[in-house]
Amino acid sequence: MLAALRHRYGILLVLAIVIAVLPLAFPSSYYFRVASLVWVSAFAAIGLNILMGKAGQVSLGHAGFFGIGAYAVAIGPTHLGVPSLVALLLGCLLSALLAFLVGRPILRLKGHYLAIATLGFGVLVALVITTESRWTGGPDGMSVMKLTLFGWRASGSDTWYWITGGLLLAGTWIALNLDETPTGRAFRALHDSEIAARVTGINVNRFKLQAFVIAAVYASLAGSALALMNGFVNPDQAGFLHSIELVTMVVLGGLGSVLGSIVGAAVLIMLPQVLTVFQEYENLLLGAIIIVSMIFMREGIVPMLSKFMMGRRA
Amino acid sequence: MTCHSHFKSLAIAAAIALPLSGLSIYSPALAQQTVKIGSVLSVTGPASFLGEPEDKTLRMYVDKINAAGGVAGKKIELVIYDDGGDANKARTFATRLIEDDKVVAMVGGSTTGTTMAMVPVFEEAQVPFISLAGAIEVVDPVRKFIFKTPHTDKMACEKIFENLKQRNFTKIAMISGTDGFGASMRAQCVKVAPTYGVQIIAEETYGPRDSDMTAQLTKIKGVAGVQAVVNPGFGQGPAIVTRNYAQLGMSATPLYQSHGVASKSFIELAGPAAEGVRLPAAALLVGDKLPDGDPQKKVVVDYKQTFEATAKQPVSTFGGHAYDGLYIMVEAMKRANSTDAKKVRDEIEKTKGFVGTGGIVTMSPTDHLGLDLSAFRMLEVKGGDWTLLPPGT
Amino acid sequence: MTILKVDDIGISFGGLKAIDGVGFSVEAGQIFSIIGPNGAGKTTLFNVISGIYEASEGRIELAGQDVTRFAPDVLAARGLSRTFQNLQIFQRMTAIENVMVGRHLQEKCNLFADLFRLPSVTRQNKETRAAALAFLDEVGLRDHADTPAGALSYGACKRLEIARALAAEPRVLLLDEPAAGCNSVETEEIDRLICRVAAKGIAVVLVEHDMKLVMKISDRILALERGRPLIEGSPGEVRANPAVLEAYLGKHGAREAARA
Amino acid sequence: MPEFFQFLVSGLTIGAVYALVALGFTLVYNASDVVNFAQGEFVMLGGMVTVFVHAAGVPLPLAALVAVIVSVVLGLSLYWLAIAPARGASAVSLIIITIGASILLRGAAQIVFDKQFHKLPAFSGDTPVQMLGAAVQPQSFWVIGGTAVMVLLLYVFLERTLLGKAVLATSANRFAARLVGINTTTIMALAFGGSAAIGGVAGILITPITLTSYDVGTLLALKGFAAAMLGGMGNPLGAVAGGLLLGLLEAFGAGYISSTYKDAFAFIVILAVLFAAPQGLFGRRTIERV
Repeated sequence: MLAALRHRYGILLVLAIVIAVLPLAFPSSYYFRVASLVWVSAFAAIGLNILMGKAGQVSLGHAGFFGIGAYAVAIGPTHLGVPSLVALLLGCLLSALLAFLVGRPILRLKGHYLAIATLGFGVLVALVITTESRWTGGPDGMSVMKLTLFGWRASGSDTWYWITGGLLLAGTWIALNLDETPTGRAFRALHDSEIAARVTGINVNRFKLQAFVIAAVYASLAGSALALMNGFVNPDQAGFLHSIELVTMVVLGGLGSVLGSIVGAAVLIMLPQVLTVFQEYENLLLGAIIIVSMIFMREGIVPMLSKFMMGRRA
Repeated sequence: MTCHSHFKSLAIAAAIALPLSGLSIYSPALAQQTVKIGSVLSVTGPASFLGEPEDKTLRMYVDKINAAGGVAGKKIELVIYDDGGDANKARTFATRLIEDDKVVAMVGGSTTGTTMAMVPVFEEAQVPFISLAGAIEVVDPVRKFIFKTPHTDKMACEKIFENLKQRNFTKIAMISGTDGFGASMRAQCVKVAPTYGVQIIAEETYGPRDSDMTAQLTKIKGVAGVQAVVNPGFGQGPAIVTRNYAQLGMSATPLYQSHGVASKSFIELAGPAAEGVRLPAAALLVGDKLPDGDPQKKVVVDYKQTFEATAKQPVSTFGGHAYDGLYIMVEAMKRANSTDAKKVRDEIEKTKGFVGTGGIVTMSPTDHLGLDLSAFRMLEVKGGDWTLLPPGT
Repeated sequence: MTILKVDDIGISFGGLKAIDGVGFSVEAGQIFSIIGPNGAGKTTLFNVISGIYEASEGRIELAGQDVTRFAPDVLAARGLSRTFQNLQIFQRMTAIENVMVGRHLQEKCNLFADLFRLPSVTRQNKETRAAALAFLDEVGLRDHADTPAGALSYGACKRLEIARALAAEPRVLLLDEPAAGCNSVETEEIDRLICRVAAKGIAVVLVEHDMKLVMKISDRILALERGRPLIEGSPGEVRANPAVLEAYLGKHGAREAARA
Repeated sequence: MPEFFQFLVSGLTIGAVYALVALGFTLVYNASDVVNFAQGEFVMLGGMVTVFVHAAGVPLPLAALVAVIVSVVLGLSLYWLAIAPARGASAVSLIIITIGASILLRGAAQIVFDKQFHKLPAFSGDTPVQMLGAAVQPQSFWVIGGTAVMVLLLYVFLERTLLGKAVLATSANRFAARLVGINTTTIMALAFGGSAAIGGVAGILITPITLTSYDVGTLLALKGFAAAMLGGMGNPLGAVAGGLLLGLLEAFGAGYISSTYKDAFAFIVILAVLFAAPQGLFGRRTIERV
């Protein structure tokens, strides 16, 4: 068993078991809803982690792509008569294309300048979504047609639990795949030393762009999934605060750790649900928890825990 | 992969399982003796000035009702969640109310965005939901289990345009907030303007957090022939618009605000600049100035006193909407002598002549709001307070 | 055969000429050293040759083709590889992964194949790993293959950088102070390593402060002073040149050295 | 032409606010490399504390002083309790900590104060001054003038005092600064306290115009950060220029083009500037040393 866990399929297996077994402990379908939210956010966070954790490029505007995915499945079927799944793919394509076009100039920037440029991009996307209300329903958002596959309608919290769980498994698989490949190594190389990566023949701009596009497609897919699951979309999903939330998930869980993104998403989605008992102290506690965990687990929850476990075994 | 991935996996399993199982501690207890009414409000976030008075009102009056013996022989248990103005969160809390708290009814939904996100949940679960959101789309088209108490933004536009017509104004300018409330009302106004022979000759917008609207107002000032300016918006925006309006010396042109600013704090924030501003609002704001014969007088004066004494802040029509929603719900339960969701729904729909803070409500299978234009009063700010505008001026 | 030809190169920062009129050429299999006191512009020269800085004037030829102002990755693809004076290893990767990155140009890199890790990717990965292991062996780090690079000693990191540069199978290898911070045993190892590399026909351009090492292994030496060429010649010629001594030790020191 | 001046004044007033927030960002960034997203919360604190202390019967100037002191204390606490213990954490981790701090401060403010909007009386009355055809609120002069004074004070402090030089030295090279005996920890705490003071003063100056509530900080932090980046992170004059430019862009954008897309112009210009000058308008060009 232990030996099997060294392999990336070991992680996938455990994740699959968790997804499969968790519902046994659910007293009501509200838990399906929360877990599905975790899976969707984790999916987006994993993508962003490829950009931030692997390739070392920050994006404070990633919710923009999330919003594009979400509005694609809203606008496609409603205004253009495109089936949901096709709209979802078109959303991915649009996100990828936009990431490609915007990424070329943006990714030349470094550090905080990259942060503000991506932030600006995200704000622009959210602004367009809020303003063009003829298409998007404006600030109150619009409803989304249910996903229909060969006559079968995807609805109900449990159905979406399995759909998003499957999506998460696929997303995890792909992210883990990258690790031991030339592309994955190029990402990590340019993160550690851009200059050394360049002199070893890595076209740094090309790989940054690839990571940006991958992360954009992940976010777009997650956005589409959430919109289809909720049956509605609104501009908040493309907003600055959602971008920050995604980044926090990645960093809190652990930069560069695929499992970390899942844990980070789980923490940030579930915390507000748990903290409701504290009523008006909710935000105060949320802030305090974020600060304390970043101080004591500065590399993120998962890397810190695994280091702790390794230390104990040694 | 390194060998410690095993622990990573364990950690994630634990991280997910523990808090979730922790949540189930709050599973329903004593469900027989109480009736659970749920609420999801924007107590924090950009719409907190809606959610906060609503939250306070609900708590205040549920205590009162319980002290008086409850409803249908049961005490009310109120479950309130704060969505922070986030529609996605509201949706999750709606599911939680239905699936986990197993509420039999819902009074809440501070904004149109959060309400629309929650509507499918209650429709599907067949639980009656009285929304506190403004936009007309909540009850148009009519959905079986969805009701609302505030006047629609369309009605606000109509009320304003009616007044414009009386003053023979036909050319107006609009400056709207780009938040949900402002954008929705703006759209409704644009739609009904032709019916009243009103022409919108200039249009500007401002963001929900903007702190200076002189640029937009200067542009409107530069347009010839503007006879009045209408400002659909809520929050602090209209107060700043009003102040900038006076600063630019535009006060000679009448300024109309919407029911989105219907609270004394608007006058406080806008200061002397608010003098002469008109707006459509519920009777609540002018309770003590209503003639004694007014059927609403007792209700609004009582509510105002109760709210201001407990909450220590000026009364707003927003809290009033929650009051109306709660009592429409409770009275329906009383009439049904049951807390069965479907029976309660049927009784809500039969609400007739209910005197609330927002007006006199008479619902029907085709009208889940039950208010008409008469529920709105046209007010003007005079001497730092709301005054009732005599009909025909 | 001349493989690298640098012709009258110059670069200035904010009006200050850091390099001015430097030119030399290196043959395949030759060890060509560049010496000079601190601030003479040796590293800057390397940065210009490897494309990190853009030359303001002059011309660089690689295997007979003009490569002036080419980007570093393009130069790498044409067979130019280098190490850094201040370590630039990939800290968060293991030693062998560092060298595998060095094989980047030898690998087929297809995003979609990588995302789904097709069988061809796994196969290639095995090959790359084997090759990388051979290069680690070459620099004596085989036993540390799976050690995180951040945990390696300074000397080991230096050798790891050389292994990574060699993994690209370059025609020209620029080594920036490979022996800095190494003890005499390690220095000797590096000395042998450089000679082995040159013997394979790779042109080695070396910047090094350890004069014993330089004099011992260099075929030709270029001495720089304040960004200008001082003299170019065989180790014997350079050693005998009073201007070099003076540049290194000052006028007084040079007299002392001559007397000694 | 009166329109032009009206837009100009409006832009300068809002721009001065952005400039002050950007200045706070810059001061902290220079001393500690931390991008402090809680900067906007100090502006909120300055306004809210003044409002509530003033409402309790304390004269306005005294209330303002209390507000600045509260801001500074919280700024120092932020450094000692959250930033200093996380020494050595990566830049993103530190940013997340400051985001956590901003959530915490907002959460505390909504409990300690309330969730209503509040205003302060304008310092010199509400009667607009007519200038070149534009109607200007007297408070605008306070905001613009206050910003100028703060910039000047900061300049004198940095250039003319030993402590200020120590701040500059720390920002140039923290390691070297420590070597020459500068207590960099104190310098960083000073920077956090200073930026909190700037934020607090900004909050007091602008509340009569913009009103305040517990959650005004988020947007101000966003705009202030944008302004700091536009000017070039780390350069105080750049921060001021960036802030003013951002304010002017918004005002003229809303006035001459479209109010709906006014926020878009600001960010489009930021993107355009960064594409042309990746270090911002006045940022230092760094040459990569390898």
